[in-house]
Amino acid sequence: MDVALPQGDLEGRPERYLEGFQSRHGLEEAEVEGNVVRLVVEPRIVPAVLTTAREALGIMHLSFITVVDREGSFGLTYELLDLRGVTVRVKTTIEGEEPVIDTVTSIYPTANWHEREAYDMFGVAFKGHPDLRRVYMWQDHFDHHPLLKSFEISTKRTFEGLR
Amino acid sequence: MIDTLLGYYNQEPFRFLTAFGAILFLALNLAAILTMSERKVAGYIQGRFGPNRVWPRGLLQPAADVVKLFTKENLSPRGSDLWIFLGAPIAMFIPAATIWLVVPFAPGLVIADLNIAILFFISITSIGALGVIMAGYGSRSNFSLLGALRGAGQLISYEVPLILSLLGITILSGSMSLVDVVDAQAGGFWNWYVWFQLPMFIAFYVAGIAEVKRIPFDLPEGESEIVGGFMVEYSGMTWALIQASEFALMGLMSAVGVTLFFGGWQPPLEFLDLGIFNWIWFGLKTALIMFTFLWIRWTLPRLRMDQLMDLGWKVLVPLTILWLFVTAGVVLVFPSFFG
Amino acid sequence: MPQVGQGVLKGMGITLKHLFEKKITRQYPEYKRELPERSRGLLTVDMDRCIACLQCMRVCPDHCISIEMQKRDIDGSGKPKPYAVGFVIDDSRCMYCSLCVEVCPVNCIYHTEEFEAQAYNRLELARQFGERPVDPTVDPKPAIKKKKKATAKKAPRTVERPVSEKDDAA
Amino acid sequence: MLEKERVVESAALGGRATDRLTNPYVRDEFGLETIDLNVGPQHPAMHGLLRLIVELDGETIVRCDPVMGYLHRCQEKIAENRMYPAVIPMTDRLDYFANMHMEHGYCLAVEDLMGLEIPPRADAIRVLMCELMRLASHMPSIGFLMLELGAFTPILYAFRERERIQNIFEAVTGARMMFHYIRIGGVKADLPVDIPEKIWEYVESLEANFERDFVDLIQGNEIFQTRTRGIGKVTQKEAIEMGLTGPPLRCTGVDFDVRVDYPYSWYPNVTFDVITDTEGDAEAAYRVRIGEIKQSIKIVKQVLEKMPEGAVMGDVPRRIRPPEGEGFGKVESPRGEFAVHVVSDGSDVPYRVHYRDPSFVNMQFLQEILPGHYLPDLMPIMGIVDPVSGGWDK
Repeated sequence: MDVALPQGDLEGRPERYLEGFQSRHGLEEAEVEGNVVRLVVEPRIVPAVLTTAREALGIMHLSFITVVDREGSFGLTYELLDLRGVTVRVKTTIEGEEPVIDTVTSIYPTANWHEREAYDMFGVAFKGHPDLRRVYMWQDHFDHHPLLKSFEISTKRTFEGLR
Repeated sequence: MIDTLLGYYNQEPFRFLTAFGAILFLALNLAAILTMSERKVAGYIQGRFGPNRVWPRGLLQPAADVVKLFTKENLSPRGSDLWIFLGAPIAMFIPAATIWLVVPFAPGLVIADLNIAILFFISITSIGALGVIMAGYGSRSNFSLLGALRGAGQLISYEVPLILSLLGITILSGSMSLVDVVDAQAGGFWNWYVWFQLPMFIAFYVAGIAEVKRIPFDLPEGESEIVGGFMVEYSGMTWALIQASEFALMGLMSAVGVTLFFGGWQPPLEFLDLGIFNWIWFGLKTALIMFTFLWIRWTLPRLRMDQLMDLGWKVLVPLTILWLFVTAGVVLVFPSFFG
Repeated sequence: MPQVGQGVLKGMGITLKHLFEKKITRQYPEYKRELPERSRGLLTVDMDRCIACLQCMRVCPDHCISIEMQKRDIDGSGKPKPYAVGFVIDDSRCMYCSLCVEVCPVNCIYHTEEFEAQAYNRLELARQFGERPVDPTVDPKPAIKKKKKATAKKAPRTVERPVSEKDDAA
Repeated sequence: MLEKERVVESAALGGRATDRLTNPYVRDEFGLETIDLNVGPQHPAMHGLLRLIVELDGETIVRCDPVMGYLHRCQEKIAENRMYPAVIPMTDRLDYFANMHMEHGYCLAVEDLMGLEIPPRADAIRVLMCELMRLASHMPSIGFLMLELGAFTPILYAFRERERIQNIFEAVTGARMMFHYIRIGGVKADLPVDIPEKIWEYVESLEANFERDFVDLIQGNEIFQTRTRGIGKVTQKEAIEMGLTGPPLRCTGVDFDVRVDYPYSWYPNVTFDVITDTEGDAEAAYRVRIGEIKQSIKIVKQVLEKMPEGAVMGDVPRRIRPPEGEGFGKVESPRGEFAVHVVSDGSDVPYRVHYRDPSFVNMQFLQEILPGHYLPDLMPIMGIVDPVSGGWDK
């Protein structure tokens, strides 16, 4: 394989990752739970933390980006896998109604569509994204972000088209 | 009485009308039978039954299809070149039907015994490309255009090995008349040209599949990338005419192949000669070749355009030219052997 | 390419073999396969056993069950008990998840083996079971509230709804 | 992001196709024109409702833009309006060729959230069902690949096998596609008594004609080889950068498999190989799928042999109301890594559910890999990813 994946036992690897993060960045909160490294960071250093993860620690895979609308703030979770048993979850919280955060597409190219989806569903603007368009919803004439808690859907019965 | 009728029959207008009716009847029925058999063979290969609802045992399915297609609306896309659009199916159907003129079905049973029948066959099949281009150009659709360009390239490229593969026969039989070719293969199946001309037959077969645009050479249709190719915009009877012409051409390729390489109506062994009923042998052989067409259609995937061209120009053309020289050399060295 | 054509010929041999194999098609309307015991077909209700606890109505994710409940003295004990006057299952919404079947305390709602639900009109698919038809177009309960307390549970309220006059599908 | 050098390689134009076409000066000077082709959303060979806007120079693709959302149901919003158990039938509708994996992923996430213990028999049944589901998903995906290459027959052989698996599923779960079988804390019901035997019989019969119908018919075919060899080739580095998982990643040689690297459920108790290939093209993806089918058969047999006894439902409260927090579930679906992230606010409806669908992520590959290929190569490349409409559109 021409891609270097971490070798050897799982033992101690999460701690090594945690140390690697702690020595380079100021983390708000950091802990190891089993094989999961959980980091809580400020939104502005997210790209830096992810750069460390990829470049220095060799965590190759970005699994997904979850946005949670906490009504007033947005929680973002970046789940990174080193493909050999360890998960790194980077959490951050963006305050405010119109969230902006730096893109990580230059670090993990796969973040491209994840960020587009997050933008589509929550309106989270990713600064520096090469192609920030909607993924699912209409490109124009649609100004809503459906997964926001303020976007109410009707669960009532409708019989549209009933003859 | 009968003599008088036959005398009338041999007069020109009657003869023409009968031939015309016979060809139309033959081509359309052949198309119907082939659609049916294609669906049946497909079903049986795939573990299904195929159409079996229309009485009896689904055999009247083509008739039901024709009724359905007649009742459908004939759509033409907005902005299409209407005359070209509507002319294309006819331009495709007429060549497929016309060539039946020169095919001998049984001893003495041939509509026109042309002495340039092979040349006639070659020139008329070339017209088929015109219909494809007309259909693609007239439809005003990107898919059609791509299909038509592919079709034109493919049909013209495969004309070359098709023509070359027929030349060996011409050298051997010394005639371009199909009747003479069949006569030259008389006297048992070991006299058929397919044994000595096997490479030519393979080239003819492959080029024939390409000419009738069937898998693995159905790039002009290519339903997985360009949906239906040149006939994507056709509906109703125009579509049916294109389909009919393709099936008729397929039957024709089998018939011509049988005539040239498998002794036409000649029985495989001398004592099986049925006289005027030798068309049964002709029909059986043609059906066998047609079955292989269907069988290939439901087994193989399709080639890509560049691979198709490679096969045509880099394999078939050198092969046929080589075997042409071999044939010519053999005939030159042992002229008596090939009479 | 020394062995060119071999793979093609092999494949053609396989398809030729299939040509003579037993066919697997079953002619559906004439031939109906026996359904396994657990198969989930259309829902049906045994109204004699229904105790109108409304649990199925509440659990249904698609809101396809509507029950009209009244207090009625059915067993003659002098004490009014809940009784399902109207019961409608709207098959045009049902997704056969069988949550209602699992939640039913008296096993009165269950899946049949019937699966051919088709109609020209969506209202025809609403099958009435009670003695009085219920309008399936009216929402039987409000949508799940956003502010839901973690512990307190709303008491099941009596559904008092006017029965629609236009509903004649039964 | 990716090396542009490779992207603009074009066999037809002697390379630099994109350069020539995107440079306005060159374009005007030589009168080069491209045409836009809408492949999909209603296209006979497109997987589900995908629309690809393909810009063509002759037959060479110079740009490809996937447009999604034609099947978007906003499953995540639906989940936010339903109680926890009622989300499971909706997860069936996500990737409708791997329903069991979708249910499994969601249930794992909720169980992670609640800290539930799953009885070993339930775990084993889950593994059994998931592997059967993988069989039922990989075989049609090979069939679809062949269908798009023009051979119609393998798809029907694939569906014949899938039907038989669905019959097993119907006997176990009650439904043929939308199972709603894996529940929070276990599975809905134990296997019927005669089912293990039936599954064993089925697997044996599959082994008997699998080689013939899926390997001999396809793999040796020269036309298949010329159509797929070297098509859609990616290196390991690109594959990981594009976030590929599942067969598209393993066909490049990276042996990442969630079942092995992030073990869940009963998978630590069974042994199997992670199938990899070195080429990274469409043919390699096909070979990986063939290998995985054989491994799945192996797993099914092992599970049937070692099936533990006991209950099939854990100690689950009647009303599922997880504590405030987050739960994660990750399974290896036939298309790659399927992950679920559930956020709870303490009520009985999820606060947020996020699905990471492998089809969605793997499809980024199309945008990067298609330029420079011929239009017919679109089909084997779609066959590498094998996306499912319900998956990418959520």
